[in-house]
Amino acid sequence: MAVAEKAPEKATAPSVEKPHETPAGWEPNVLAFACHYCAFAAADLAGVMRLSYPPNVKIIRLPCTGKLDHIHILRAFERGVDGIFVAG
Amino acid sequence: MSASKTNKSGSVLIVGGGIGGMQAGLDLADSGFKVHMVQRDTSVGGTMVMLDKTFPTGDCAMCMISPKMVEVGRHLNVNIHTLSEVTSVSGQAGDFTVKIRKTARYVDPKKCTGCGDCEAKCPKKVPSEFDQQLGQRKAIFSLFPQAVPNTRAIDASVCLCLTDPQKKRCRLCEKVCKANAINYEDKDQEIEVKVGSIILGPGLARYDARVRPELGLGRWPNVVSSIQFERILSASGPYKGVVQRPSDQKHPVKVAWIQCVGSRDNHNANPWCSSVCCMYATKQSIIAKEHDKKIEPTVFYMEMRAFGKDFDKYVERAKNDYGVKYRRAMVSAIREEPGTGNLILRTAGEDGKLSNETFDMVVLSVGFEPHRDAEAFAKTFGIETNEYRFAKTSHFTPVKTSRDGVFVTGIYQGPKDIPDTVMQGSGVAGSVMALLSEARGTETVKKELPPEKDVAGEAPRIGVFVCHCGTNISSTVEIDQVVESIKKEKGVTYVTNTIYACAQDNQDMIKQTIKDQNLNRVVIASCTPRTHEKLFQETIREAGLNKYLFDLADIREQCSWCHKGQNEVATKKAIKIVRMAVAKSRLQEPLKSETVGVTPAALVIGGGIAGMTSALSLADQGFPVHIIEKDTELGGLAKNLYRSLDGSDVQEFLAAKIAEVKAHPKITVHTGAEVKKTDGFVGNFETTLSSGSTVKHGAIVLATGGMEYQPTEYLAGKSANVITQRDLEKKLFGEKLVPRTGERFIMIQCVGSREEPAQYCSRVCCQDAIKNAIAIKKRNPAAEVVIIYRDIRTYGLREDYYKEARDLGVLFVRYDVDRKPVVEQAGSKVLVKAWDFMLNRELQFDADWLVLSVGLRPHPSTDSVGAMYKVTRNPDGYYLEAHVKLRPVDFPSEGLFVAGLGHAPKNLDETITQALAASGRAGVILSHEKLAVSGIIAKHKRELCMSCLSCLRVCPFGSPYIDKDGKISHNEVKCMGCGICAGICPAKAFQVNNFRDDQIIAMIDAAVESEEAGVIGS
Amino acid sequence: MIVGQQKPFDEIWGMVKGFKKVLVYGCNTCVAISHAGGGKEAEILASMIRMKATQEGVDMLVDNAAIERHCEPEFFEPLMEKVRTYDLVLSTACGVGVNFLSDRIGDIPVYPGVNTSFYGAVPKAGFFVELCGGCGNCILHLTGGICPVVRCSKSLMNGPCGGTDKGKCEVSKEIDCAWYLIVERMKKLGKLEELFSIQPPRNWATGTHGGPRRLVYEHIMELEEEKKAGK
Amino acid sequence: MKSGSNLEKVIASGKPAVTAELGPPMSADPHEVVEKAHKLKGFCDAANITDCQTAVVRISSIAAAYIALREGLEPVMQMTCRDRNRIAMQADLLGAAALGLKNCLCIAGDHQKFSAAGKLKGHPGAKNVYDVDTTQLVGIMKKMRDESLQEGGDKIDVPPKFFIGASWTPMGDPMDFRPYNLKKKVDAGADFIQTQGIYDVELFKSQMEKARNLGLHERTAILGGIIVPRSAMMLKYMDSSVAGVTVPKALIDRMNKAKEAAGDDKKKMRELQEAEGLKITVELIHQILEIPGVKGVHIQAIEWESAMEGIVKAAGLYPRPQV
Repeated sequence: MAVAEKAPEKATAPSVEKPHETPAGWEPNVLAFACHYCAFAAADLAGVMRLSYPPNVKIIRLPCTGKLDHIHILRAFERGVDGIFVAG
Repeated sequence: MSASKTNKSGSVLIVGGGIGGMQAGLDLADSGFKVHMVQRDTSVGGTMVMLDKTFPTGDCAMCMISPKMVEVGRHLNVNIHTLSEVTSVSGQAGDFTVKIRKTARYVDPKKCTGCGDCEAKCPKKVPSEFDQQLGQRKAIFSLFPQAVPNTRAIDASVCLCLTDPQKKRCRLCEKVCKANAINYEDKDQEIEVKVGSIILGPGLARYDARVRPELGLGRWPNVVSSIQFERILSASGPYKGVVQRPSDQKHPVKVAWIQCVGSRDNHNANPWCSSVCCMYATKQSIIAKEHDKKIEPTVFYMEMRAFGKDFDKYVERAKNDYGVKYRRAMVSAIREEPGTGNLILRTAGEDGKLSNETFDMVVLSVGFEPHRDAEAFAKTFGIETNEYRFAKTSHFTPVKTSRDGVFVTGIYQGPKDIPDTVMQGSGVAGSVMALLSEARGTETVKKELPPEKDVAGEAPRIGVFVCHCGTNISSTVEIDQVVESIKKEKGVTYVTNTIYACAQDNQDMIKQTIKDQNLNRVVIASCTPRTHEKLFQETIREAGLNKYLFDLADIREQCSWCHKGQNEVATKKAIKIVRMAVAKSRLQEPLKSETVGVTPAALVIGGGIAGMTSALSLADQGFPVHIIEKDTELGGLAKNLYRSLDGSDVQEFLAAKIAEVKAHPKITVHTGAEVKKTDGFVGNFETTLSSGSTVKHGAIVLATGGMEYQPTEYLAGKSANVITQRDLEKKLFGEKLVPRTGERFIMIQCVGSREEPAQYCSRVCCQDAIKNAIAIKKRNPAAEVVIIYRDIRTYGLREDYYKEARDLGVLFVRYDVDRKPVVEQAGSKVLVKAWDFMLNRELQFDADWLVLSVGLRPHPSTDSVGAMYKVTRNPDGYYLEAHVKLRPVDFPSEGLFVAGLGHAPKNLDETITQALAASGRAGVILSHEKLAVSGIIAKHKRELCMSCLSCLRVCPFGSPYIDKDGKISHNEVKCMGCGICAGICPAKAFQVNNFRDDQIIAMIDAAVESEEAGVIGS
Repeated sequence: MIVGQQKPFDEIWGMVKGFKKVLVYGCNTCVAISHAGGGKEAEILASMIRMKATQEGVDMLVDNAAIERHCEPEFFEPLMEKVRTYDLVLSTACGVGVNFLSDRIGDIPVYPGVNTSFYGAVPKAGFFVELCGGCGNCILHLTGGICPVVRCSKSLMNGPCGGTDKGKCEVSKEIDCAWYLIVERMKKLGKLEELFSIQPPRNWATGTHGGPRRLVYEHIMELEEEKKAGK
Repeated sequence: MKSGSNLEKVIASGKPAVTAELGPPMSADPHEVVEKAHKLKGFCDAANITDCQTAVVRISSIAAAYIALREGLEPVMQMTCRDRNRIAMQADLLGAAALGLKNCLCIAGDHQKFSAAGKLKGHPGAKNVYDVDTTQLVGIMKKMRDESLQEGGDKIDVPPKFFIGASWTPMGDPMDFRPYNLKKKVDAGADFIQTQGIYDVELFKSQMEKARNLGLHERTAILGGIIVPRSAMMLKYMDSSVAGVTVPKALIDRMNKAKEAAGDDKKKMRELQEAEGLKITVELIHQILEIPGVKGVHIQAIEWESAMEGIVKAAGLYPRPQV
């Protein structure tokens, strides 16, 4: 007859990789994957409004971010991209 | 449809380029009519473009409307006349002659590319009307960044040159415009068009709250109107979306919204309800809170009119998730606290108690009214208006004006929100299609194209055109460097630069170059594909190339404009962007746009008012229609209705409709029938009925209707004194009951609505109660009526009847959901106890009749029909439309449309409008002989597929299906090219055309390859 | 269907980090359907290992490939020569595939990249449930089509234990009590009385408890033998 | 007599039987068993020696039962199906009988997942056995005793003579099946039944009525289980988290009242709640013994063996019959 002394504890989440130190002045190379209908339009609007942001971001347009594949992200990282921004 | 001889014109005039006019215009232009759109402003868009977000989904207004504007702007059969007004109309339905006065723009739209160099240079700044005086614009300007057309216009009243009698001052815009588009000598002109029908959608004006000085608008800087607050919230507005006070740019914490400013008020304001303010105030308080968590919103209101689909839930979310405070109190005056800019509100609570409260900022929820010159406008078009200057329509013909062939959409017909306006837009389109059906296709233009060159198997010969865009790109990006760098790219055989790639002469140059250089792929480096891709695709198609052999590198919006003054890095980035486009271009293949035939017939499920209205409209458009009705007779829920709120005879109307349906040669009625199954897809459905017979059709309208809630509370079914509004209606209008003197009717509202398990407003019950109450009081003023309510929701012009009821002596007592009235049987009467919040004590009434205002429910078949067609129902069981704002009668699956109570509770006039809208939308499909399938779709490689069903389960459009052999196949007609299938497929059996994995990977590689030109990544 | 789950990446890295030339080898049947070890996942895993190796400064060549099935030799034999050029094959097939390939290759290690989880159904995308344990002695006809051997946490044969709570198993609120389901199902089938008779102790020898199992169809084997013999 | 145990004799005498519970320690030190045995001795007819309850490793039930027997307390050894296959089970039964043990309760056993509760790491990764289930174990034991045969059919020269018990959770899901669940255990040969803790007496009554309708009360001795409550928190936990146990709100309220009466005084809070808990226990004993077909009570004063004396005396069940 089970009378557990205490409710079992919850499993703990796996630890996340520690962030690396970044040297001063270092600028990441960022690739953005943007949905044609929203985030890509937002990037356009940023330009129309002449909002300034660092030029080290390039955008790849997707029909929908649902199209994004793991391998696209991994490929970019393998090729030395420092950050990926997926927006949709 | 083949064009037959007719004296009717196949053109339509639409006055007003707001969302309602655009919807009507696109529906008509897409179904074989030529559209003239007359717009007073320099751009289409109307009111919606000024809004930041929309309720109740929080979608970005501009994101939704911008693609529609682009579509209208590019449509071959929509002719936009901006800065224009109609001066006269003659003729009759089918054959009107219209004179249009076009005000001088001073910029030649044929030459202007919209680059904006002129605007940047213009020295004259004036307050921006679009930003509601909170920001500034130039004398040469574009109304807003996404304006359509994007041709700039000069405001002659402020331009330094045009206000100079010699026209010698300034002329900077002329100097800077490389396209020579500026014309200071431009003149107003008048043109004449012939049209078969006219649609009026002139939009609205907003109540000017300065009329009420006690509220302080224009006097205290931190009191703003709700439309000003929209601009404050907007990321492209004067404060770039930062919520701040106009006086000192401080971030406000306590923000108050004051409702019904200029609405529901006979003194210095408008008596009607503006229908949308409760919801937009809720939306603004939520969005403000999302922008700045510190904001504490309070909404001062008298009645919460959250009557639309999912509106009540939205208000609950505002309260519970965002901490928005709602206070039932009247604000009598606002004054500024000296020195702080804060505002002290004097409020009177429900119990009459006065109090003061200080806020950092106040938003006045101003109401809608007809356009300023509505009277002259009505005269021009020869239509009648009601006493408030809105276009006069009837309950049963909600989009028809008093003049034959002239229709109305949007707020000119009465205050309403965006989806109701869009619905009316499609509704008028449906009505016009019916009116002008024989003239369909007589005046539309079709482009003749040369045959496509076969480039299969050829090595890529890519031509790259790098655009200066005046100085927009070239002032930041070194065009020559880009050209030189790209020349070294593999597969590129020709590179050149151009001042304006989109200008007509350069388009011709591009076409010539394609031929001269024998190009088989084209990349243009200029601006965003969202506005220009289609244009350039058409250009290369005209030169004989498949239009998918094109890519656009956006080096303006996403490069030069946001890296101004950083020429070196911007140039490098531009080179990368072009290389990425070239990398993709190398792998491009010509794509075929398949077409499928259309069966020009419709199936309407449900034979109530919605179904019959849809069927008649479609049949009048010339399409055979099958109505499937479960019941043994037509009529649906309307069989129990006698009068509409405005006193129209519903039974008479219903009888006429049924007779009309039965007599119509194109309509086949199947009563006592149900749909067993439907196979096929848009344009090509085949439905098997319960009788076993089959019907072929191209579109489906789901008009499965609703039911009334069967009450069990308040002694319903247990006491003979307790009846429903419907029973009472029957007594009053069917049995002509004359109430006795002193006979007391107590009505309880929201029975089975706005409470679990039906947490929504049934929209019709307030009006039913008031309709019946007025009838009682008119027949015997000495009979008594008490309406016990939560909020009276007589939105729009229905507010008049609420006032009439009060004037007739109907007593209104408010109750709270946690303090509901209590009912007991007391001999031959019932005793009703209710708490009065005004008197702060319990009231007791003995009633001869307790009348329950019962709510609406979706018809039980909604669920099974919904499941059969795989269309989603919301948690309340109503069909979920494709988009609550802009696609209110569509489903995500193409070819299926919704009308009536299956969609949400609504009044009869709204049901009729929606039914007309469904027929308008269906008409767009059925009017095509063939439907084109986009080239950008997912391609399925069956030999790789394991039939794991992941795609089938995640596809939002139902295009993958289990085929006859038990394995997955893909219906490309249904595919919208989103690529979710490609993302999830474990076998990589799906690839989206032009977004194939190898193309994306080529772009990734190009984006990260070394800076030196010509070095291709390994 | 066999359902698998990719091993935690750290565990995989621990297995492969000492090798110079690694082939991540996917199987395009069951484990592909469970998004664990098809060609797509093999490609992803190879990429992740390459990146990890770069981060750790380990010089390593990592390729990926996939074949239809790892449990029949004809599929992988044509590629065997190529596979032998690697010093490690990291198989993302199920355990069957790892064993089988390992037996055939012999002198090159074949490591598992996937934990073979269970035989399952896919009620909806991304959701797999265990419904059979392959015990070799089916009694589903006695229990309303619900297997107490794997769906009851204690493989009870005569009814629920005392741990059932609101229809859920004592092991987790996410798990339905199999016996609760069985009783409800048998009621629906009108066969509840069948549960009243006692099930005697089971013969477990038909399962893994009887030693490794094999299945022989001699008439089919003969055909292949005959072909080989040139008959 | 099937076994000749004291418990069997008391039940045969028709007087209400009382069993208690003794949890062995997580240690090789026998003294705790000895101490607990002395606290229980004389206040029950036999005491259950739990078999690695909640799957936590403790002195084995057989060994602890033997120690208790040495101290003059009659044990009911428990045997779970979790940890042994049928070979180990039968071997242990022969051994236990050889040591003079005469009562054995068959239970499924808590899942090994429970062993990692609170501060304990436990053995959640252990492999469980479940070669046979409770009903089958009862059958095996009966076959050994009455037919002198092992489960596989081999002959036993001197069979182990056990008074065979089985557990029953009358109020567990699916509730309408529970009486039949009991019937299967009785059909298999259970001589006595100890139930899961009962707080909702009305619900238990209705389950007992169903058991009586199947005639089970005449074929086995049902002892109603009572878990002695010590605090409002414990009652709430049992209600929400222990399978097959529902605690009426009135009882929780009573306990809360007792707790509140103590104000902020922690010690007093405990004393007042324990006193109320004892009162509730006595009331439950009386209510359960009144139910037709109930032959006794199984009182579990978990880690509170000293309470037994007071409970049994207050319930009027002292002294225990000498049979």
